[in-house]
Amino acid sequence: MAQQGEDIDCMEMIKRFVDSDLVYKFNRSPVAIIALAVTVLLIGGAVLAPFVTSQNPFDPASLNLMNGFSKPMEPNQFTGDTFIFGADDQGRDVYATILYGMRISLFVGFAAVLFAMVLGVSLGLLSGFIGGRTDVIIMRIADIQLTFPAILVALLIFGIAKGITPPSMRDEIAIWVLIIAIGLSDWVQFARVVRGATLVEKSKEYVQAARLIGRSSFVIMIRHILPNTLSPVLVIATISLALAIIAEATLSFLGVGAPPTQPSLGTLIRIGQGFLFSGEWWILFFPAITLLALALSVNLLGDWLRDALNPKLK
Amino acid sequence: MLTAVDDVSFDLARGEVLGLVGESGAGKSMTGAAIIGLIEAPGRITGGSISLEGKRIDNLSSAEMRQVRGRRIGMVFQDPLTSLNPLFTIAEQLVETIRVHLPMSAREARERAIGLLNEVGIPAASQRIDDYPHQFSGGMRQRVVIALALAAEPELVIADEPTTALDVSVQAQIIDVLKKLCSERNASVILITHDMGVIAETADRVAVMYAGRLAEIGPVRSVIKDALHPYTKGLMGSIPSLTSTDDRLVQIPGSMPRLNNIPEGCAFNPRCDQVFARCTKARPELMHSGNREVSCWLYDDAASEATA
Amino acid sequence: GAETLRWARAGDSLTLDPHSQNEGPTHALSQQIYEPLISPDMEAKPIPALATEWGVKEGDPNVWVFKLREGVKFHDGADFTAEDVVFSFNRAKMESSDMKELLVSIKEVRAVDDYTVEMETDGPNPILPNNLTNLFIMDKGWAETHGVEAPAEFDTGEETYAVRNANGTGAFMLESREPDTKTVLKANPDYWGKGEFPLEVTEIIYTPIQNAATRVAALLSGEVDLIQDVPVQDLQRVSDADGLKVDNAPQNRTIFFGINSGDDDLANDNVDGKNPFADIRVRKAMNMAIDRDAIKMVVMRGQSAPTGVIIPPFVNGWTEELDKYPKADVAAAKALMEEAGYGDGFEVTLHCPNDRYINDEAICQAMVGMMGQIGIKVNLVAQTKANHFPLISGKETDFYLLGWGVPTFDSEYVFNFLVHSTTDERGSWNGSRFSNPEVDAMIESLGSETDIEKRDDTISKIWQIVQDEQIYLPVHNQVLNWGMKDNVNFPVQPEDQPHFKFLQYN
Amino acid sequence: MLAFIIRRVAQSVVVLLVVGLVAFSLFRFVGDPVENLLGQERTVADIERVRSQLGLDQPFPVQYFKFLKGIVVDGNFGVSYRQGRPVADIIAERAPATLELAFVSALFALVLGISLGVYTAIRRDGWLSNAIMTLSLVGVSLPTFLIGILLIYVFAVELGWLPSFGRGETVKIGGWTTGFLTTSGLKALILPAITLGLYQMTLIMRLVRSEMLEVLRSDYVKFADARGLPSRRIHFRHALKNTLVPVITITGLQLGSIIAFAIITETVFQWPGVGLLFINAIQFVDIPVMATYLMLISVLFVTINLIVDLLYFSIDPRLKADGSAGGGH
Amino acid sequence: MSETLLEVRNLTRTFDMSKPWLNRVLERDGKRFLRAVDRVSFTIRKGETFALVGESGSGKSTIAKMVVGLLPSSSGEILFDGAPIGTGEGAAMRAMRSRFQMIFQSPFASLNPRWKVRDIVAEPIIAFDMVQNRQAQAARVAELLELVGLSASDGSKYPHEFSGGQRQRIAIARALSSNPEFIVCDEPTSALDVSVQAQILNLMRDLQDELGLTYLFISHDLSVVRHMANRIGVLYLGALVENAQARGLFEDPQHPYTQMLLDAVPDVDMTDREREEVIGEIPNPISPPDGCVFHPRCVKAFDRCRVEAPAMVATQYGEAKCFAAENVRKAGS
Ligand SMILES: Nc1ncnc2c1ncn2[C@@H]1O[C@H](COP(=O)(O)OP(=O)(O)OP(=O)(O)O)[C@@H](O)[C@H]1O
Ligand SMILES: Nc1ncnc2c1ncn2[C@@H]1O[C@H](COP(=O)(O)OP(=O)(O)OP(=O)(O)O)[C@@H](O)[C@H]1O
Ligand SMILES: [Mg+2]
Ligand SMILES: [Mg+2]
Repeated sequence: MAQQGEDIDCMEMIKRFVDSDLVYKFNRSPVAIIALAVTVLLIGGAVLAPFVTSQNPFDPASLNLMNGFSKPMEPNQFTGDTFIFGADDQGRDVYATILYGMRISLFVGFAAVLFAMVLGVSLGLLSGFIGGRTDVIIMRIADIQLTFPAILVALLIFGIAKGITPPSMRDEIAIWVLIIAIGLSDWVQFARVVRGATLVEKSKEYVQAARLIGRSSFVIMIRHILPNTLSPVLVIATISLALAIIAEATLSFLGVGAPPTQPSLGTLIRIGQGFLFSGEWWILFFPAITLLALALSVNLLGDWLRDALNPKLK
Repeated sequence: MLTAVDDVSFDLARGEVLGLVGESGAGKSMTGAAIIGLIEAPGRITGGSISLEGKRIDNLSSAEMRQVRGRRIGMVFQDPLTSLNPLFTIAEQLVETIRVHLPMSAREARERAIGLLNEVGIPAASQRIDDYPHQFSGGMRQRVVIALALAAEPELVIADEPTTALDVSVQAQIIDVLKKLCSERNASVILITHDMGVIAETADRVAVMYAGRLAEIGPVRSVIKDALHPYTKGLMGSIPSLTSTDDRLVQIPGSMPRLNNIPEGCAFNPRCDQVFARCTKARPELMHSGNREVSCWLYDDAASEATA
Repeated sequence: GAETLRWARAGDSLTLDPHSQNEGPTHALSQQIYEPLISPDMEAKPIPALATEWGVKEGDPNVWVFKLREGVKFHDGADFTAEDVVFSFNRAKMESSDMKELLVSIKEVRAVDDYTVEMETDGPNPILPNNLTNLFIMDKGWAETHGVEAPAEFDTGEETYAVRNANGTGAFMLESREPDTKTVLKANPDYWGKGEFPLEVTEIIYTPIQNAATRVAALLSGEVDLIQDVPVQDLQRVSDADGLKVDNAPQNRTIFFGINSGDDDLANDNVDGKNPFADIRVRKAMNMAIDRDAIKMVVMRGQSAPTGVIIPPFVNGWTEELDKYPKADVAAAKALMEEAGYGDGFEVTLHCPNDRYINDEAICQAMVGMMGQIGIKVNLVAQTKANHFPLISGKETDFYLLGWGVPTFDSEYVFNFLVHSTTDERGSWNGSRFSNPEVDAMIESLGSETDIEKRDDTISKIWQIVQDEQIYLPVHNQVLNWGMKDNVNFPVQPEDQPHFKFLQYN
Repeated sequence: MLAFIIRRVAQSVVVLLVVGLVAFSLFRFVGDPVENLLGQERTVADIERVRSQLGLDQPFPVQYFKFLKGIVVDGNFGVSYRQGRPVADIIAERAPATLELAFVSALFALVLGISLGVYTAIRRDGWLSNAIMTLSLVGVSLPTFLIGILLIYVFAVELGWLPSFGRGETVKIGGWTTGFLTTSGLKALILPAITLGLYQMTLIMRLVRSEMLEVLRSDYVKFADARGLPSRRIHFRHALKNTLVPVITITGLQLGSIIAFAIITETVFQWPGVGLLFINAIQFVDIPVMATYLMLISVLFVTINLIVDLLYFSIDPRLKADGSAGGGH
Repeated sequence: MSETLLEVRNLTRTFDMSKPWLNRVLERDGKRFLRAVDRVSFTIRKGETFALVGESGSGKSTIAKMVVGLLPSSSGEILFDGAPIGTGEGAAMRAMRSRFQMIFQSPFASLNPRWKVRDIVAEPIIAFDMVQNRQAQAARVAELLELVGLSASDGSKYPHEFSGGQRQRIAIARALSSNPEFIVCDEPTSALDVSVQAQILNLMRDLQDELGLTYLFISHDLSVVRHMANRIGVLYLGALVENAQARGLFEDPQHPYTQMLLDAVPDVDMTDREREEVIGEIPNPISPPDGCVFHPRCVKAFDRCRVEAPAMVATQYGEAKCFAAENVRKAGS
C-alpha cells in the first residue's frame, strides 16, 4: 500500500518534472539541448568505456610499445594495428585512452564537487543559520581559504598527503588527494551562496511557523531551509564540475595529477602537449577536443541553468 | 503568448484625473507602461493605438519616444525605495532629468530642482538636495520621485500605485501633493491603484479593470455609489468600511483567472452571481449605460434601448 | 665581427660561487667564466687549462705536481699564481663547499713556487686529475676583498658577494646576471687562449627556459641560437626547420632500474615475508623482459644507446662484453619466473622521477608494461626529482629509476656509490642493498692501487659480480641533443657542458 | 571608516599568521631540502650538518617562531636554499615581472570583461552577444597551460609575430625593472597577459552581464527610462555604476587569483616572476621561498580586499552612513 | 466569554543597534538601543478579537513574536491562560505551544515552496504527536483543507500552484491543525486584494464562531481592524497610545494619533467627512522625541507634552496615553 503510494509519488514527480518550467525552457533552448546531448554522450562513453573499446589502456601489460605513435586510421608499420585516433607514445589507443581517461576526470570532477558541495553546504548552512560567532569563524576560515588560490591549495594538499602517507601508498591516494585538493579549494563558494540563501530563508515566515511549533533547529535546517537553498547550489555545482575537470588538468601540468599509467584527460593533455611541435598532433588534439567539448557543454549547461533558475531573469 | 491587456480603451481630458483600479494582475501597470512605451520584452503592443493631444505615440521610434517620456508624460512608480538610483544624489538625478529635456545650464537646472523639491514639500530643500536617496524616509523619497516625474512639466502623469508602499498617514500626504501639483500645472493624471479609497478621494473618473479588460468606466461617484458591473459591485462590497460593521463582507467567490486561461465569454463569468448563458459564450464589449460604459451583457438591452 | 650567441637550456645555474654547488648547469656557466687546472674539452677529454703539465711526483706516489700556466690574468686584472690555486682548493675543501667530496683524498695543497703546486693525498690517488675538471680557481685577493673566503652558507641570512659576481680567468666575463632570467657574458679581451681556441663568440646571452615546448618554440621562432635538452620527439621538427640543425653525442650517463635484492622483505610489494627480488631468477627474468630496442625506438626515438651495464663507454672499466644486453624474451623470462615460484607474478611499486632524465616517466611506463607481461604488476609513482631522490637515498624504495653520470670517468666512482654496502662514506646511493664484504674490500682497494693493470683487473672482477648478480637492470646510455642555428659549428659535449670558446661559425 | 580599517588590518594580521603557519608546516612535506642542497656525492654527516645549519632539526614550533621573528625583527625572510640569497631580495627582484604581468592581465580582463559584459547585457538576445557568450566559455574550458602553448605555437612559432618567452628588454628604474618602456618588453607582455587574463576576463564579463541584467530590471532604471533619459546615459551611468558594486568584490578576489595563476603562465612563458620562482622553489624544496611567496600572496590578497572595501565606500554612499557595513560580504 | 486568555504586562523589547565596539571607541559614540516595544500592556479574553494597529515600525510584529514565544522579551510578562510564556523547551512548554498558533502576513513566504500542501498542514500535527498513524493524519489534513474552503485533493499540490488567497487558506489550515485556542494573526490580509481579503476575513470570523477561537489581530488597516476586532490597541513608536473598545475608538478617538490615523484613511464611502491634514512623519525610533513621543506631529500639543511622557488614563471606552485625554477626563468627571 505504502509502496504503491511511493510509486505514485514517483510517477508524479516525473510528471511534475516533465511539466516543469525547467523542462519547458530546456525544450526551447537549442544550446542547452546540444550541450546536454554532448555531455550525456561523453559521460556515457566514459561509463561504458570497457564495452566500446577494444583495448584497456590502463592495463600496461596489454600494451605493445611498438604501436607507439601510430597515426590515426593508418596501420602501424610494425604491428599492423590500426587506431582511429591513433596511438600515443606508449602504444595506447588514443580513443580508448580518452574514454578511460575521461572516467578518471569525471570521477575526480564529480567527487571533488560532491566533496566541496557537502562541505560548503553544511558549513554555509550552519554559518547562516546559527550566525553569531559560528558565522564569524566559518566565514573567516573561508576568507583564509580564499587567500590560498585553488592551485596553491591543491599543491599544498598534495604536499601534505605525500608527507603523511608511506611511499607505497602514494599511487593509490593520488586520485583521492586530487579530489580533496580540488574540493577543498572550491567549498567556499558553496558556503557563501548557501549562507546567503540561508540568511534569506531563515527570515522567511515558514521558518518561524516551524519554530513556533517547536521544531528543532536541526529539522528546520535540514528539512526546511536546505531544500530551498539548493538551486543556486546546483548551478555552482555544474560550473564547478567543469572547473574541477580543468583544475585536474592544470594540476597534472604542474606534475601533481593522476598517475601516468592511468592518465586522466588532463594528464593526457599534459603528455600530448609535448608532441605539439613534433607532428604527432593526435596525441594532444583528441584529448584536448574532448576536454573542450566536455567542459564547454557542462559550462553551457551550468550557464543555462543559472539563467533558467534565476527568478529575476525570466 | 498571452494577452495581459486586452482591448482597453479610454480617454482623458486635460487636467482630468483618471483612476485605474483592479486586482493585482488585472493589467493596470501594463496599461500604464504601454502608454509611456515601456513594455518590457517580450511583451509588446499587438493592437490598438495611443494618442497624445491627437497624435499617435504608440508607433514612435524609440528615440522619439524618449522625447515624449519625461517631457510630455511623467511617471511615478510604486516603490519609492527602489525608484531612485541609490548611488546618485537627488541633485544629480534631478538636474540630469531636467537638462535632458529642457535647455538649461547646470546652475539653472539646480535652481529649478530646488524649486521642485520645495513644491513637493521637502523641508530645507536647498540643503537636502545633495543628499543620497537612502538619507530620506519613504515618504520623502516618494516626494522626490514626484518631483522627478514633474521635472519637465509633462502634460500627463501616470502614477502607478504611488502610495501602496507607504503608511496611511504618509499616503494621504503624497496623494495631496500629487493632486495639487498636477492641478496647478493643469496636467492630466492616470492614477493606478487597487485602493478604491484613494480613487474615491482623488479621481474624477474611474476605470475598473478585470483580467486585462475594462469592466466599467465612468465618473467616480457614480461608479462607487452605484456600480453597474457585478464585479465592481462585488469589489465595492468587499471593502470593509469604517462606518458600517456588517457581520460579513460581500465576497466574490474564487479569484481572478490566470491570463493563460481566461474563460470564454465574459472573463468574470465563473465568479459572477448573475451569470447567464450569453456570458459564457460571447465576450461583452464596452457599452454605454447612462454616464458610464460597462462591459456586461446585463446592460446590453439597456444600451441598445438607449441608442435606439 | 660581434657575434652574439643566445643560449638556452632547461635550468639555470644556481650560483656563480664555483664551489657551492656541484651540479651540471651551475658548472656549465662557471666553465665559461672560471677555469679549472685541467679542463674537459668538447669531447670531455682533459686538456690543460690553468695547469700546463701535471704528474705524480717522482719518488712520492702520494703527491701530485701541477705546473701552472704563466701570464694568465683574472678578469679584474690580477695575476694568476699558485697562491690562488692553494686558496681555491682550500676553499673547495671547506665544510660549506659542495665540491669537497671530490677532494677528500687531498691532505694538503701547497705552492712550491709561483707556478708550481703540489697536492698531497692520503694515499696514492692515480685518478686525482679526473676529479679536478670542475674545480675552478678563484682569485685569492678578490675573494678576500669581498669577504668570500668561504663558499656560501645558509644560516648567515645574507648573500655572499660571489653568488652573483664572478672574477675568473675564463674566456668570458660576467656582464650581468638575473638569476633564472638572463645572464650576459662578454668575451674576455685578455684571454690567454687567444689563437689556441676559435673564440668567435663575443657575447653570450644565456636564458633558462624550463618548459620544453617553450624552449623548442624559442628555437623554432629564432629567438635563441642554441638549446640544450631538445626533447627527443622534437628533433625531427628542429632539424627539418629552415636554418636549424640538431647535433648529438652519447652522454656520460646511464639510465637503469634499481631493485632491492638485499632486504628480507619488501615494503612496497604484495608478497608477505619474502623478497621476490632476492631471487636471482626473478632479477634475471626482469632483465630479460626489458625490450631495450623498443624503448630506444619508440620512447627515445632512436636517441639512446641500449646497454647491459650501468656505465657508459667513456668510463674506465667498460667493455663491449659488459655492454651486451639480452634480446627481450618474454617466454624465457616467464619460464624463469615460474621456476622461481612467481608464475602468478607479484605486485610492486616502481618509483620514477618525471623531470630529471630524458623521457624518464615514459621509460618507466614502458617498464610497467614489460613487467606486466611477465606477471609483475607494477604500480608506478612518478614524481618530481625533489621527491624521488630522497626515496632512494633514504632506502625507502624497492624498485626505482636512476641515472648515473661518471664525472671521474672511472668505475670506482660507480662502485663507491652504487655497489659498495651502505656505510658512512660509501654506498649512499646503493638502493639495491647489495652487500658483499669481499666486493666491498675490492672496491676499497681501488682508491690506493697504483698499479693500473692490477686496478683494472679488480674493476673487471667487480663488474663481473655486479653483472652475474644482476644487481641493476641497465636500460641505456643517454644521447645528448643540442639544437642550434645552421651556421653554428659546435659539437655536442658528452657531459652536456658547452665550452663556447670552441664555438665556430661557418 | 577608520574603525573599519583597523578591524580589517587586525583580521589581516591573524590571516597572515595562519597562512604563515599553514605554509610553513605544509611545506615540510613537500620534500627534503637537504637532499637537494647536497650533490649526489654527499655523506650522511653532510646531511646532519646542513640539517642543523638550516635549523631543520629543531622542533617545528621553534622553526616557525624563528621564521616569524626573522620577519618581524629584521625583515628577514630567510635565505633561499636554492640560490643562497636572501628571499626578500629575490622576491623584490622578481615581483616587478609578476606585478606588471598581473596588472596588464587585470587591465585586459577588466576592460574587455566590463565592455563585453555590458554589451552582452544590453544586446541580450543579439546573435553577437550569444556568440561572445559561447566563445568566452571556450576560454574557460581549456586549461591555461594549453592555451598558453597554443598561443605560442600560433603567434610565435607559426606566425613569428610575438616572442615565445621571457620579458624582452627591460629597463631598470630604481629597484624596479619594467618592460613597459621598450617595444620588445611590450610585445613580450601580450601573449602571457592574454593567457593569464582570459579566464578572469570571461568571469568578469559574465558577472557584469548578469549583474547588469539585474540592474537593468531594477525600478530605478525603469524610472530613469520613464524620465526619458538617453539610453546610453542609463546604461553607462546609472546601470553600470550599480553593476560595479558587486562586480568589484569578485574582481578583487579574481585579481588575487591572477597572481596565483601566474604560476602556470609564468612557467609556460618562462616569465621571470615570482610564480616561476615558486615553482622552482617547490621543485627544489626551497622552503623559505615557498613560505614567503605564500605570505606575500596573502598580503596581496588582503590588501586587495581592503582596497575593494574602500572602493565600496567611495562608490556606495549607503555605506558611509553606517561604518559597520562591508565587514563581511 | 469574560475569562482572560492572554495577559500582557509592561512588555518591552529593545534591540541593540550599537555600532561595533571599535567604532564606538573611535567615534566616541555610546551604545544605541532601539526600543521596538515599550511597556505595552493589554489583556485578551477568551473568544474575543483584540487588534493592534499602527504604522510600519510601530512594533506590531515584535509584539506578536514575543507573544508566541518566537522572540524573547526584554522585560515584562506574557501570561497565557495564567502561565508565563517563555521561549524555552520542555514538555509543559510544548503542551502550551500547541494551544496557540500564528498566521503570517505573506502568503508567499509563509509556506515552504518545496513542501506539498499536505505536508505543510501536517507538520504541526506531527510536531505535537497529535495523531497515531498516517491514515489519521491524512484524514485530518483533508478535513482541515475542507474547513478552510479548499478541497482535500489540493493536498498533493505545491504552494506555487495556488493563488495568494488560497495560500493564506493553507496557512490558516496549518495554524488550525494543532487545535489551537488562540491565534496571532500578523497582517494576514495585507498582501491580498480586497476581494480576496474579504474571503479571508469572512473565513476567519466563521472559524472563530465555529471553533471558539481567540485572535490577536494585527493590521495597519483601520477599516479591517474595525471589521474584525472587539477591542483595539493603537501603537505608536512601540508604545500603546490608546486601547479601547472597537466601536468607541472609531466613534470617539481619544488620542490625537488615533484621530490622525482615522483622518488619513481614504474615504471610500465618499461621505465627505471633515478631516485634518496629516503632518510630519514617524521619527527615527532610535532617538525618539522627549516627552510624549507624538508631540512633534500633534496639533494639540502643549508645553507639558514636550517634556513629560503621559501615562495611560482611563477613557470612556478604554484607556489612552495623552494629557489632552486626561484633561477631557478630568473635565468630564
Ligand atoms: N513579462 C511578462 N511576461 C508574462 N506575463 C506578464 C509579464 N509582465 C506582466 N505579465 C502579466 O500581465 C498581467 C498584468 O500585469 P500588471 O503588472 O499590469 O498587473 P497590475 O494590475 O499592475 O497588478 P499589480 O496590482 O500587482 O501591480 C499580470 O497577470 C502579469 O502576470
Ligand atoms: N531584529 C531586529 N533588530 C533590530 N531592530 C528590529 C528588529 N526587529 C524589529 N526591529 C525594529 O523594531 C521596530 C518595530 O518593528 P516591527 O516589525 O515590530 O514593526 P511593525 O509594526 O510590525 O511594522 P510593519 O508594519 O512594517 O510590519 C522597527 O523600528 C524595526 O526596525
Ligand atoms: Mg502594477
Ligand atoms: Mg510587521
